[in-house]
Amino acid sequence: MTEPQEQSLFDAPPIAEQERMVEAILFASTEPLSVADLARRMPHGCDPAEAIAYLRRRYEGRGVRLVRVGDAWAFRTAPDLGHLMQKEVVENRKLSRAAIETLAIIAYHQPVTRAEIEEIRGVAVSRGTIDQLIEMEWIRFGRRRMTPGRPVTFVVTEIFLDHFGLESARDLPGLKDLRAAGLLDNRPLPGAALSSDEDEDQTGQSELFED
Amino acid sequence: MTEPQEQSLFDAPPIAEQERMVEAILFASTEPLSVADLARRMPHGCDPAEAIAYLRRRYEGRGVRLVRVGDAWAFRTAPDLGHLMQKEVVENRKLSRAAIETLAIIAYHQPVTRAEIEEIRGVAVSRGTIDQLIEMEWIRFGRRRMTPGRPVTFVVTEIFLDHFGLESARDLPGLKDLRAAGLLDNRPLPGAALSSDEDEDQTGQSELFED
Amino acid sequence: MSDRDWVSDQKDQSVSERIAAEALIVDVDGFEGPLDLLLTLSRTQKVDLRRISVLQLAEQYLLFVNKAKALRIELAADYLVMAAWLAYLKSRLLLPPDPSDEGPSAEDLAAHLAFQLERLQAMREAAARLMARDQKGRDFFARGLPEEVQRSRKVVYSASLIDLMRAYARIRTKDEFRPFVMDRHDVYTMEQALDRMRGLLGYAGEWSDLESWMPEGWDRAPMRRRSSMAAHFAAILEMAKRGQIQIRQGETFAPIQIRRKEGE
Repeated sequence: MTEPQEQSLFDAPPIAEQERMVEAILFASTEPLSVADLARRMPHGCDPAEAIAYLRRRYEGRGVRLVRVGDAWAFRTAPDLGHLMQKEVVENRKLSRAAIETLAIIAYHQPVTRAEIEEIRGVAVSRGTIDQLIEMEWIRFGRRRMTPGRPVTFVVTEIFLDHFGLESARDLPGLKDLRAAGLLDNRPLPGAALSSDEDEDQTGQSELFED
Repeated sequence: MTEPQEQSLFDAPPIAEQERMVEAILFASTEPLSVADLARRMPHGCDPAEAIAYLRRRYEGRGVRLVRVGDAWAFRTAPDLGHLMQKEVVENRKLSRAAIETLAIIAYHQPVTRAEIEEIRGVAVSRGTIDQLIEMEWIRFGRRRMTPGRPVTFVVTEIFLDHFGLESARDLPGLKDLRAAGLLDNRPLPGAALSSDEDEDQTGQSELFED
Repeated sequence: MSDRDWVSDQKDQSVSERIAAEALIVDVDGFEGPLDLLLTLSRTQKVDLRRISVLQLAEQYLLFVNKAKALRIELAADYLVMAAWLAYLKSRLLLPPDPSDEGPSAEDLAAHLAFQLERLQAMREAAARLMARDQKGRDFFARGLPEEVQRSRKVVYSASLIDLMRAYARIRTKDEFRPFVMDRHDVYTMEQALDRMRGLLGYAGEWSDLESWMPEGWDRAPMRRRSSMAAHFAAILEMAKRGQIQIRQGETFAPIQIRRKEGE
C-alpha cells in the first residue's frame, strides 16, 4: 500500500513546476484555496505550502500579490493600485434653465441677495439651485447686505470667470452687446428700455471690485 | 488649459510601474482589454503597449500567460495545466455537427454569406444554427456584400478567438494550406451566372490580409 | 475522364461496395444533404478526393436514390435534384462531346463536383482541428475571481457663455416682450359676452339695440367699446344659432337689435 505513495513522491514535479501549478490554480479559482485544497488538486507528493512560499516571493512588489485569506490563499491587486480598479464615468449635463438663469443674475447683479434674484426672475429660487452652483464653485457667499435682516449676498467665483473665459465679471456683455450680437431680437420699447439698462451699473458690480 | 496635460506627460510613471499597473488591471479582469481600455484607466502619458511587451516576457513559461486576443490582451492559465483545473471546467453546451461545420466555414471563409455557407455544405443552414452561434457570441454580422440583394455576411468575434486561444483569425490552424490549395475560393459552378465571379475578390480570408 | 477509367470504374464497383451503399439507406436521416451523402459514398472508392471517379460516384448516388425509392423512403427534394443533375452529368460523361455544344464541358462539371467535395472535406477537417484546439474553460482558464471595477459616476455640469447670456437676456427682456403678448386688460372675450348675455336674456322680451347691452365701463373708451361690441356681436350670433334669440337690422349700418325668442 505504501508503494504507490513512495513512487509518487519520487515522481513529484520539480518545485518550479509546482509553483506554476499553484499559480494557475489560484488564478482560475473562483474562491481562495487552502493548502489542503491545492494538495488535493495537484499530483501526489507535491508541497503546495513550499510552492506558495516561492510564488509569494515572486509576486512581491508586483501589480498583484498572493495574499492569505484566513487559511486560504488568493491573488489580489496590490493595494497601492486600488485606484486603477475604479472607472470614473464622467457624465456631462447641461445646467438646468433655473440654474443658469440664477447664475446669470448673480453674475450681472452681484453681490445680490436671494430675494433680489427672485424678484428679477419673478420665480422663487430653490435651495437646490443655489446649492448646486455653490458646489460647482461657480458662486460663493459675498458680504452681508447692510439692510434689515442682513441678508447674505452671492457673488461669482474665480472658477466661474475661468470657466467662461472672463477676466472679470465686468467683461460680461451688457444688454446692448447682446442685442448687437443678435442674441436679442426684440426692439426695445421707445424710451422704456434705456432706463432699465442703467440700473445695471447701480446694482453693485462696483462693490465686487472693492474687495 | 494645456498645462495639466503637459505636466502629466512629464509625470508618466516609470515603465516598471506601468507594467505593474497593466498587470493589476489585466489580472483583475476576466475579459480581454484593449490597449485603449488600459490607457483609459492608467494615468495620462502611460504607454500600455510597451508595458504589455515587458509583461508578456515576464510571464513566459509561467502558470499563467499574457495572451493576445484580437486587439486585446488577457491573462489565461497555461494550457498544459488544464488537467489541474477540473473543478473550474464549465460544461459547454454540445454543439451540433451542423453548428460546428458552419462555425468553421465562417471562420475560414469570413466574411461569408449564408448562401455561400449553404453552397459549401450543400445543404440549407437552419435558422437555429446561426442563432445559436450568434447567441454564443462566436459569430456576428459583418459588412453587407456589395452584390445584388446586398446580403449580410458573417464573421467570427473576439470571443470566438478568446475561446479557441487564437490571436487573430489569421492564426486558424491550416489556414495557409487551405488557401494555397484553393479550397477557400468561392468557385462558381462552371457555366453558372458569370456575375457571381465578381464577388470572388471580396470573399474569403483574402480580406484579412489586406489590412 | 477516359474510356479506360470508365471500364475500370465498372469493374471496381464490387458487390461489397454495393452492399455498403445500400446500408447507407437505413441511415438516410443522418446525412446533411446530398453533398454529405456524396462525400460518404466517395469514401468507398478509397482514393484521394482529387483522384475520385466522379462517374462512379454518380452511379453510386443514383443507385442509392433508386434503392431509397424501392424501399419507399421519402427523399428530400434536394437529394432528387442532385440525382437528376448527376444523371445528366453521367450521360454527358459517357457520350462523346458534342462539338456544337456550348457551355461547360462534362469534365468541367465533374471537376467542380470534385472540388465541392474536397472543399467540404477540408472544412470538416478544419472544424475538427478547431474543436481539438485548447479551449477556454476546458484547457485554459480566465481569472476565476475577477475584481470588481467600481464605476463611480461623476456628473459634470456645463454651460457656455452663450447660454449664460441668453438666460440673462431672457430675464431682462421679459418686460420688453410684453407688447408681443395680447394685453388682456382691454379685451372682452366672446366667452365672457356669452356668459353675460345668457344671464340677461330674461330681460330681452322686446326688441332692443345691442349697443344698450354693453357692460358698464366698456362703452366709452374706443378700444374697450370695440372689443366688447365685437364679443357681444359674436355672442348673439352664437345664441341665434342655438335658437335662443332673434336678431334684426333695419338696413346696412343700422343698429342691430335683439329679442328673446318666444318660449325660451
